[in-house]
Amino acid sequence: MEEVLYNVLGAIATFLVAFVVGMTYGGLNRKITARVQNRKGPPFYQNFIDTLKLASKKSAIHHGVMQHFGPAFLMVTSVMSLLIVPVLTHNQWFPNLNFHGDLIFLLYIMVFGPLGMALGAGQTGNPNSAIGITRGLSQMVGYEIPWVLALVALMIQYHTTSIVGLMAVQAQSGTWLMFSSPFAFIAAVMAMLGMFSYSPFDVVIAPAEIASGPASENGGKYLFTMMSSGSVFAFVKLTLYVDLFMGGADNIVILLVKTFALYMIPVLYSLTTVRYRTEQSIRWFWGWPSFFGLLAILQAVIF
Amino acid sequence: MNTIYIIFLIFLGGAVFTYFAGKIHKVLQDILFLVSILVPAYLFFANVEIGQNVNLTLGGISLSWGINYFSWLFSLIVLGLGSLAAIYAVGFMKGEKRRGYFYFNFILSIMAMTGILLSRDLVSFFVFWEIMTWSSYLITIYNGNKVQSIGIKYFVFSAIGAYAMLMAIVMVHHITGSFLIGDMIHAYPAMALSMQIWIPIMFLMAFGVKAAMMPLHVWAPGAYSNAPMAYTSVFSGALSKMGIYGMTLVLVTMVNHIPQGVWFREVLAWLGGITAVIGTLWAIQQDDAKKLLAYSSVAQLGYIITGIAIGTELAMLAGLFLAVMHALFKGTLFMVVGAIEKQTGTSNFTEVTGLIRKMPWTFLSALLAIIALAGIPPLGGFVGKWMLYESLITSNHYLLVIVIFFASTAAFLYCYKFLFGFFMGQEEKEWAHVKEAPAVMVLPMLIMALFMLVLGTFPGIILNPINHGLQALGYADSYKHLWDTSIILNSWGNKVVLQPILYSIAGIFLFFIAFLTWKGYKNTRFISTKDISSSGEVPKEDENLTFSVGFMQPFYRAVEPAMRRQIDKYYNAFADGLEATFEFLRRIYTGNGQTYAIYVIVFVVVMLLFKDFLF
Amino acid sequence: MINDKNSQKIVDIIQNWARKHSIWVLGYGTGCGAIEIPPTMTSRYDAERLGVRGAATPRQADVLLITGYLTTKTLKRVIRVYEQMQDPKYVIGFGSCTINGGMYYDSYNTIKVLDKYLPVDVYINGCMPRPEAVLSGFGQLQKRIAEGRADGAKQYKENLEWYRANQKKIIPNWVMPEYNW
Amino acid sequence: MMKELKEHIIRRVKANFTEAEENNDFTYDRLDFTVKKEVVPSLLLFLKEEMGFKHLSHASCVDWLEEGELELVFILWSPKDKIKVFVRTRLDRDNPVMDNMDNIWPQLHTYEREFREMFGVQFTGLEAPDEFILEDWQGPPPFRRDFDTAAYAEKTFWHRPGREDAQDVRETIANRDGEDIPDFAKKYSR
Repeated sequence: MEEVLYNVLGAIATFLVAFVVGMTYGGLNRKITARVQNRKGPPFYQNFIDTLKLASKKSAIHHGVMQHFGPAFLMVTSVMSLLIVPVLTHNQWFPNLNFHGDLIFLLYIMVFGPLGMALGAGQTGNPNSAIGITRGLSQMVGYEIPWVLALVALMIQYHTTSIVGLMAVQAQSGTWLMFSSPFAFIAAVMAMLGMFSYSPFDVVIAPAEIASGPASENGGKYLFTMMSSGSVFAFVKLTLYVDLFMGGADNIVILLVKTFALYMIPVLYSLTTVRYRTEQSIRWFWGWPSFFGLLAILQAVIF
Repeated sequence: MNTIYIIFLIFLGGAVFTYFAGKIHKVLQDILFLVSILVPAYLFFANVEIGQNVNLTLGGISLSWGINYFSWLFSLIVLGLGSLAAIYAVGFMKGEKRRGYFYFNFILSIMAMTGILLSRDLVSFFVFWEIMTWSSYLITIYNGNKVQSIGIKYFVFSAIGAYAMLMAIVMVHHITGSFLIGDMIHAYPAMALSMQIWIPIMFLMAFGVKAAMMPLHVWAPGAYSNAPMAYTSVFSGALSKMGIYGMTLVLVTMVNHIPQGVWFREVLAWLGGITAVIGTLWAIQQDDAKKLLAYSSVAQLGYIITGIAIGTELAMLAGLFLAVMHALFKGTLFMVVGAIEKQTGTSNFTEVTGLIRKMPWTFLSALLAIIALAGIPPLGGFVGKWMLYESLITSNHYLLVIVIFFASTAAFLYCYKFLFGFFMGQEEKEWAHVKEAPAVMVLPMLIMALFMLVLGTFPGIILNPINHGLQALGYADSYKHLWDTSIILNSWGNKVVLQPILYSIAGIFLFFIAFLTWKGYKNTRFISTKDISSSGEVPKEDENLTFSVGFMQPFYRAVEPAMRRQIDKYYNAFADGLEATFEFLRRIYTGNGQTYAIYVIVFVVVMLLFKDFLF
Repeated sequence: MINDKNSQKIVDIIQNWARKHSIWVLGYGTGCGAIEIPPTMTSRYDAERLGVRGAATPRQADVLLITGYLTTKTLKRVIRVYEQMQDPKYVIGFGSCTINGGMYYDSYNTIKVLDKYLPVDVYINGCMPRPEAVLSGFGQLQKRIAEGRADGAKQYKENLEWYRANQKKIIPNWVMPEYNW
Repeated sequence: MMKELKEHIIRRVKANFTEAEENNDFTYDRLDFTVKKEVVPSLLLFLKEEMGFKHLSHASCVDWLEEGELELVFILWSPKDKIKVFVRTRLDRDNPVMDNMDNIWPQLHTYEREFREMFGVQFTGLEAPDEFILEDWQGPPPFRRDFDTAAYAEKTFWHRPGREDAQDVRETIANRDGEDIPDFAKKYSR
């Protein structure tokens, strides 16, 4: 019983850290985008104000039970994957489920939320939502290929399918996996561009085209939950990459430095590119990223 | 008298009485139908002892019937799903024509599948196999549509399989002089190499047809979608598993004993993987729910074939667990389509939209089944998928992992399409009258959905009989080192503990649902699907804005080059080239059982006469 | 605790602060005024530093920015969009046309006084108003929000009959869903 | 060259449509024909099929209030000869009825709907919904010159008081808020 309580409290603490970091990163993204465009930009805490405002909306509408539950599905994905991704290497601060952190489980729990959310968006009856979702699902099939190639390469090279196991490999050898398995790292980072769905892979949201797609009928508390979930999930993804390829982090400062450095890749790439069509982005993912993924597997087999 | 005889007597007598009872009263017919499925099922699980054989001699051929742990596992699928589907069928067939015909063949095919599992000799195995083919063919052409294109295709492929099996049986008999399966297994390691290779190939062809393996899957989409949905859930859920059953037996008892067996396994595993990809890509494109599910069945059977073809302990566990799961979720999904078709009269996504508020229980079971199909935790599909991936990775099939993973990721597309097409979208006036299906139809679906939910956290319930079955086939005990009641492990020692996952997911989900509901409860309002933000326009009552035509177009545009060739075309070209032969075949396959039986007998006689010359 | 009067006041202050600094704008670009929005949003004037940002759909938006004249036909859509927005919601009338008809004062098909049909919080004068004026308008709106005076939605709800009568005078064949808050 | 071409066209048209009145006063590539309204469809068809005027550039309606007539103008263009032809016809203003011609050029359909809504010209056999641009319009056709738009607007819409005196807004605001009017603005004040 005590252990359960300890875990629950740890999970809440982890969630709060992830929320704050994710929100701040989102705000910094807006700030950096603004500075690159020679604007002053919003303050870095703008995303907190936005979520607070959304939470303090007085009214809300929904088109049925699935739309009502949709953001909760998303939250399940974010928090569950947060629970199984180790936040820090020596994990006294954030106890959670991460000793069971299995990569294949992670891959599948990542789909739980989007599918529930997609059903919610489908129930609104808004055609824009459904269009956005078909684009999103199609694009997901695109970037999962290099991502899985990279992960399978790591798994067969180091004979473990758990995140903790891969971190232990790095701790033992003292080399980060991004150096010992460079091709897997390249493929995974290219897949990460798709996962963050910033430009040029922002065809799902496309505000000017399909009115923000899946979220087009959500406002107030629903949008608040979605935005929070998105921030937490961004943190999870970055932490996962740090754990897999950069040897994890001993304390929170190192974690912030590493995740921020990684976060700059999709942010800066998005500033230089314009939106791809869905099939273009799918083909992009099945081109060079998958090629690097295959190289990674080749490397894993040979060495 | 032995229980096995009683079971078969009830099946046969029930089939005949049910057929004629329709003349007296419809309700009597329903009751007889249920009795003749449920009572044998009960007797089977209550009274048939595992490991005990019944021997009898019929016309000089000694037959043997009995059951071991492995076939008991499959009888769980056949009789469990069969019973639920029978209950469903009573609701489904209400007010339909030719109920006697349907019930008769339904009972016969359940009996045939039970018989296959009980057979310990090749003759009764073959006879039951043919009864199964025959009765399923008759149900496939039940509504009289497309008999030429679909029925004939199914029958031609089944016949190819049947002849292959018959040839193998004749070869075996020629060598061993006995029809008993046990004798065949004993004699196999000592056979000549060509026999050692040809007999498994022949058997695998026969089983591959029923398991809808590439390139023998061509018949499946048509036959699955053309049969009444009450039967298709059995057709896809249980009947295809007979192919898996046979394949597993062949692989374990024969192929394992020869050095070339590795190649068999590799080829089969890749065929399974390719089947999964092709089935998935075709399923995404379908606008008809039945076709979509049929192609999806082909794809799912591909995973199962890959699992059993890899053949490590974990892979076998994965394949057989997926087989059980497939029976559950595909049975449910076909029942869902049947319920929708019954209530609305169509199964096309472009016609029906927005049923979620009209058929909530159907939606719930469809949702759970789809989550299980997609392999998303915390439902049972995830356990099977996890074990399959882990077994592929630990046995170094790294490219096959990618292929399988691609198929199962792309499967999300059709999963979403299925749910969206029927239940989501704008509510139309045309379907305002639609009501929830009757309880007889909803209950079986919900029971299976609940079972999938339980299996997601406690897969040990099914892994235990699978383990027993595998032990009966000579595998080592895998309890505790590959699975526990709610833990799954791989051979590298990585594990997933399922209970905390379920509790965390449930906890997080309930917390946020409570948050979303409690926050601003008074100011949260339900609005209709016509009240959407579409540039200030108000959609009219008869205006349906749902996006359902060309639904997965962006994905299809990306994979178009790979889709241009379809295997059907090769077969058609082949058929055109050999039109004369096929014309001949068509004349033979009149759909009349007698002609077929005569042909089989002639074939057997010819084979026996020329056996020395042929082999 | 929340029902307590003083803590409600504090909550109000915090919420109004958030609303003030996060204004998501749904631009209803009917008239020529829409051309002034890009310069307001982009590098030169950068409205995003005030928290002003575009919204894609009425469900997500806080401010309905009506840029320019409204014909009887577009008025219907504007009312619809306004009613789909979530409370609290604000309306900015942008340009002379929304104030008194502007150059369309004698047009047979454009409305002259927007606040007869929707509760307008801030008018921005000009034909067209320059981005500076637009930013000043947003500043005024922020001031009103902070003071808690921007309660257009409440006003609309309380005087719904009056607004409906006015709207239905212009739109005789009213086939829109009723506003039932 | 152009002159010969024009004469050739006039000759051909006059041979078939004797009542057509031509106007050849233009120095550039333009010809005018004025015909009775019954002849318009056949003349348009003739020009399109026989003379190569494949393209309908424009169609418009003119309200001749003083003469009690509405004039329809069709502008055709020949891509081969690079010349345009105006076909004019006059309708009775009180009862403007015309034959439907959208089978000659499909795009005429749109023009006809506009004429019907804005000028009240009725096209017999035109199959289209009543509403085109105006929704719920109940007044007279608004493009007719006897339609007093100011009076209609006065009657239908509210007007904000204050614009009658034509005063500068800046002054009013400055007076109200007690601000100083800047010098550069003063010279514009009335």
